[in-house]
Amino acid sequence: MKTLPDENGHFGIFGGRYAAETLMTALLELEEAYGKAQNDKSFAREFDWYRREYAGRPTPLYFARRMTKALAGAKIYLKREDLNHTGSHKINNTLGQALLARRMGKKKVIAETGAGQHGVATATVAALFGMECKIFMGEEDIRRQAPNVFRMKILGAEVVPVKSGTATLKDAMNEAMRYWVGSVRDTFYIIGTTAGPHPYPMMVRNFQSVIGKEIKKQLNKMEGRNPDVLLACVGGGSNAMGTFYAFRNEREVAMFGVEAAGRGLNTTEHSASINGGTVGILHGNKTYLLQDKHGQVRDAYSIAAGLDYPGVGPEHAYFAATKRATYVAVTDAEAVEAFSFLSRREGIIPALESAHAIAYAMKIAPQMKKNKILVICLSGRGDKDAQTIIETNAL
Amino acid sequence: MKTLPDENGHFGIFGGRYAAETLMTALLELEEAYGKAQNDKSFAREFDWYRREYAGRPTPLYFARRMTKALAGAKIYLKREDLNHTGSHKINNTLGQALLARRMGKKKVIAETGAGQHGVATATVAALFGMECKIFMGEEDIRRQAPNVFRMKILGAEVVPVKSGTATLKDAMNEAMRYWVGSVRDTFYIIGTTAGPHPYPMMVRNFQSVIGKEIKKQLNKMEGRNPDVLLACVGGGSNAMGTFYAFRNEREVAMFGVEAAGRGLNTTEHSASINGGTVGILHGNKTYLLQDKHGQVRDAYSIAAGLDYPGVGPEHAYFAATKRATYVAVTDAEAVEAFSFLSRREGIIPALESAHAIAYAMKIAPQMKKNKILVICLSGRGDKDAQTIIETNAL
Amino acid sequence: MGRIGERFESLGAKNEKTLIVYLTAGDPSLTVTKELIFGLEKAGVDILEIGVPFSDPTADGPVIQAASQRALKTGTTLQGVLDLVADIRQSSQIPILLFGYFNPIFTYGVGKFAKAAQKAGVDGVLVVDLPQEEAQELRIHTDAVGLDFISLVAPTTGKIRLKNIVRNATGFLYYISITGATGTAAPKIDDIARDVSKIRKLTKMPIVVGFGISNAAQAKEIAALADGIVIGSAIVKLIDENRNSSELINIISDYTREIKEALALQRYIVK
Amino acid sequence: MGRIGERFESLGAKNEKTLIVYLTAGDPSLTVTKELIFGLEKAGVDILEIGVPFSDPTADGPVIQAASQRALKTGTTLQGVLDLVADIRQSSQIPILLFGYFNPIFTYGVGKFAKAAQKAGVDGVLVVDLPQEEAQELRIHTDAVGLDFISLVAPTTGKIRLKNIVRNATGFLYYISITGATGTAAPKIDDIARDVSKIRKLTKMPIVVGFGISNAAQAKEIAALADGIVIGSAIVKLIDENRNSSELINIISDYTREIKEALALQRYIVK
Ligand SMILES: Cc1ncc(COP(=O)(O)O)c(C=O)c1O
Ligand SMILES: Cc1ncc(COP(=O)(O)O)c(C=O)c1O
Repeated sequence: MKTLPDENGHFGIFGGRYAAETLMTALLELEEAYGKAQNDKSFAREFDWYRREYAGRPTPLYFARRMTKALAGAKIYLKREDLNHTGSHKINNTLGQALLARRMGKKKVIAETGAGQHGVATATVAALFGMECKIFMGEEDIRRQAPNVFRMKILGAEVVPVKSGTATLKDAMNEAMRYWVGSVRDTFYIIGTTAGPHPYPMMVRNFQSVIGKEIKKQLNKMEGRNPDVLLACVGGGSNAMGTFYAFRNEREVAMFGVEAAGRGLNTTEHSASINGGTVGILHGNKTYLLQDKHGQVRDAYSIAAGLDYPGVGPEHAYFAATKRATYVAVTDAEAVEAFSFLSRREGIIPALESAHAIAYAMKIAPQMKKNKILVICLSGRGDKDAQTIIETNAL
Repeated sequence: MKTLPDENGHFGIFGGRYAAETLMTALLELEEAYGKAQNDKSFAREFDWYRREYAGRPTPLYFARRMTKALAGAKIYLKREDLNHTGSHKINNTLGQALLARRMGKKKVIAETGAGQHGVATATVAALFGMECKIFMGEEDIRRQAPNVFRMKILGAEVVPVKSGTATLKDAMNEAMRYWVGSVRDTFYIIGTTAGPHPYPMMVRNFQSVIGKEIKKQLNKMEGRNPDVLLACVGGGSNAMGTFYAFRNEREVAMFGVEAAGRGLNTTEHSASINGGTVGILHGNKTYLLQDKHGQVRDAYSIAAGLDYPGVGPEHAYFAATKRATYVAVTDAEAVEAFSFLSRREGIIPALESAHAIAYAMKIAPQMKKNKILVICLSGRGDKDAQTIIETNAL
Repeated sequence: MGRIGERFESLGAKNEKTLIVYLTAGDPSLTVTKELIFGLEKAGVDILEIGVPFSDPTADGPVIQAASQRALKTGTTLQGVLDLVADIRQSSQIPILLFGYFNPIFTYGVGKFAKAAQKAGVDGVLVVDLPQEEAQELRIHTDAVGLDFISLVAPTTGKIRLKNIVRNATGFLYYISITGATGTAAPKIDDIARDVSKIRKLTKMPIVVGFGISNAAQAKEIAALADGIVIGSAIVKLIDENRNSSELINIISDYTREIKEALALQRYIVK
Repeated sequence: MGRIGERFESLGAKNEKTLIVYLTAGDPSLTVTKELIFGLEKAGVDILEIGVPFSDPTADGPVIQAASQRALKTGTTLQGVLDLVADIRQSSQIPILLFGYFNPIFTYGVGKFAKAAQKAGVDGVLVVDLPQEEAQELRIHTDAVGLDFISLVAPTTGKIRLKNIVRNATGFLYYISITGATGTAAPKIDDIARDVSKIRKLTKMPIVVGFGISNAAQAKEIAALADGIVIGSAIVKLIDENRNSSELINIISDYTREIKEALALQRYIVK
């Protein structure tokens, strides 16, 4: 597979840099600064140091004995991104971007957040590096994810409530972009997933690719080989791309991205942009989108606030279009069941986002032979989802 | 220093086995089983595997650059127990005890909990090993620590509300012991700290001693030497003893245990059993206790639910009496300030318990020379404390 | 031999079973406790077990827990209980056993306690959380002044352990008839029969059975297997239920008399 | 040369500044938009910038965001806007520019759109999120049918980049007078003066200034530095405030006329 994206940030027909002129110079500067950092060993050293000493990497690749036994099929490993500082894979990326911001001399950072995980991870690195921090968050999400809002405030970040649209992630990202348009000279925008205009999808992917690299090394040590199947949930796609990327050229490794089917793919209440969307342009890139026939973006829905986004990273769109990975979807109900299953079988409470990947594993693992290896990216922990689960009356 | 406790569980005049006859056989069996496990390499291997692959050990020993700079004195390292699975050091111990329970063929476990961290850590290992689990928790703590109650339920544990006394940790422990008296034949009692009758204080200490062992190894790698000062908060004393133990014979290492002074040592609202208590017997061991002159145990108080206990592990009593360690106390207000300080300086939200250790570091670090090394045990993360902090209006 | 041993001896000579009654000192008040004690004595109780309230009674079920709390709220202290005993001794020679937890005694001072207890007229002590491993701390003092140190035997007590307990026992052996806190379950006759006969093989010392006995029928059945029984939670509950009744003393006395009579009848039954 | 170029030329000949007015199509309804457009034309507006509403207008401030939302709620589509233009063309030759985001155009089909726009009588397009790096995708079609493709220049646009933009520009150059979303700040005269003169050194093409101009005084001052100005949020806000007034058209016309007159006066002022 050739190295993508191309110099303009295109992955085949996807990706690109569909941004307002005001932002273009910042995007070009970012691209340049990132390029330099990539070639600078001291950046890699710094990044490594914080990942190891601060975030707690490498995260374990845990053989889930009781889950494997219960499903009676493939051998199941969980990549424990839930053990990262702040509780999800998001810190891998925010550390990278904040280090870059520091190199670029920016003292202010902004970010959008849905579930609040990226907001917390951003507020965290802002505190760590002494930067001013504003987090844009939909009012509806502020209500749903109160504990994370509180964590951001404790960390010294300002949480800016976004009232426009449906007051969820998409609107928060719109508002962050608007704010950035007005503050681009001294402010670094830390985007939380493999979306946004180039170079974000590439950069976030690279920052997250540590997940797959570790899996490769760990599994080869334990099993002497690559996994047969990789599984990860897909919101914007950063944990999934982080999981997949190291294996992209190893054709024998099958990859499944799990989208949120919400109340069902046959309803309008889901977030499955690949399974239920069409090609379009949003937030700076061309990708699969949930939209009406006039190109107006639809509201996404998922019980998992972190998956509640109507787009998907352009590289996933490319992987889907070229069939390098398969994209499937599971419903709210299936995710809630998987949430409970993993909690009770392994003592690990997954984020509702990650529970989507678990739910799909519950479908396919039993159909796989016992000598097959299935690796699931457990992107985050589920403490934040208590309120949501209470509301489902699942207990 | 000679190896303690003696065969009856005494640390000097402290410790022992002041338990009802009904429990004695179980305590003796436990002692025997634990002794066997200690001599069994396969137990160590198993324990190691779960600590590494499941709990995420070793935890980093993180050089806190901005905290060091802000306090302008000793070089400060944080032992990141907050990065453990479930968010505190408690899992080190529950994994050990659950593995022992499994060896002993017990399929049911019980535990007491205050903050809920030990309850969650117990419910977690019960799920991991497929055991039935009951957690005793005071009704007042159930109210204060709702998110943890919810986590326990998700993990499949039964949370038993305790209404007696002040409905906090002491009462939960009373009730757990009563329940154990009635179920001792098939039930393993997982005590959460270095308290209870022998062999618990010794066993929990050993299970937690991994903290100090790692510190020693990590710091020697980074700095080529031992720390000058160790600092940890003291509730029952398990994270502190876990931190101290590996250094007990190295006289050059000063140790500070930080108790909760609550609303002040000059009030009755604190939990500083060493600084403000007298010798007595509670929950199976002799130690320092908060009690009136008639030997009735007083209610403890601290803003940190996990420190809200009127006793302290007997080995700490011994360390205090023999001056091997120094015990100090910080108030609620100081802890809340430290909570905020660490969150904003390092992007690490500490548990309110751990914030007590941070608060004391804020007092002594500035008085230490720059070439001195101070290691603080960051026993847990503070997500659970959001509600409490909101109520203090500290934000 | 003290009052306790003498009482067992005299009852044993008549082939009569010993009735021990527990009540928490200071519930509802020390004054009422005193009246209750005189009432119990008249109703035929053989040995009194006076509970010294403790803040954290980990071996007690809800009934005695609540009684302890009430007693503490009205200011009952170990000294108060000792004074009560001394007061009773002005007019009564009923054997008296103090029942409680170690901390109040430890705080009072073990040596001072032993002397004060003996002086007040206490005959024996039963400390729930002082198993033989820790007992010496108190026994060197109680033995010195001739107080009985009553040992508990539990259904979970193993063989070797039992031998040791029996060897060091004084006064009588107290067999706990349930695996559980006080008053939290009904005893099982078959288990008691088996365990008591095991103990019996090791010693001639009196064996009493307690924890969970609540009525005359149970009392009779269990007493048949041993030398005596203890009624605890059942009495404490009855006291609480009738705390405000002018008939309190009569109610407790009647209840106790019924049980005592049931036991007395046993001597006519061939074992 | 199309209507846009002609308009600049004729105004330039008179040394008069160009007034461009933006309004969101479909706010409050396409029917009213049509009436507003005729009113604006009569009031002396030189070029119309018709906003095509989009669900996620990331370069717009609150005023235009809200207008877009209202327009979408009443069912406004790109096709509807094209039909509106065609309708206007029945009776008016005022230059018309469509202003919007790429996704509705992309979804309509870029080739199909260019043809339909040209046929309806659109003169140019300004797509906020199509910088030169992505512009070819649409330009190959709009260039083919002779639609102007208006390029934006921002205060943040660098030197080399500016050269490229200028080289590829058609119609006029649109200088964004603030670093911010539409209508979110007041422009700073000195910065505009400096930047416009930089652009002027590179090209003879008309330069207009927009984003944040809200009254006649500002308009006059800024227009003095360039070839024209754009009024956007200020008009949209006025429309919204008077949506239910029978005087809506008059109010908007009056407001516009005032600005146009302020600009017209400028030709008598020595630059
Ligand atoms: C735990 C967790 N997993 C997954 C996601 C989805 O994001 P992405 O698809 O970028 O990994 C989120 C987003 O908040 C998250 O918090
Ligand atoms: C994070 C944390 N630290 C410290 C403690 C105090 O316990 P210990 O003194 O046994 O470490 C607790 C108890 O719940 C805790 O949760």
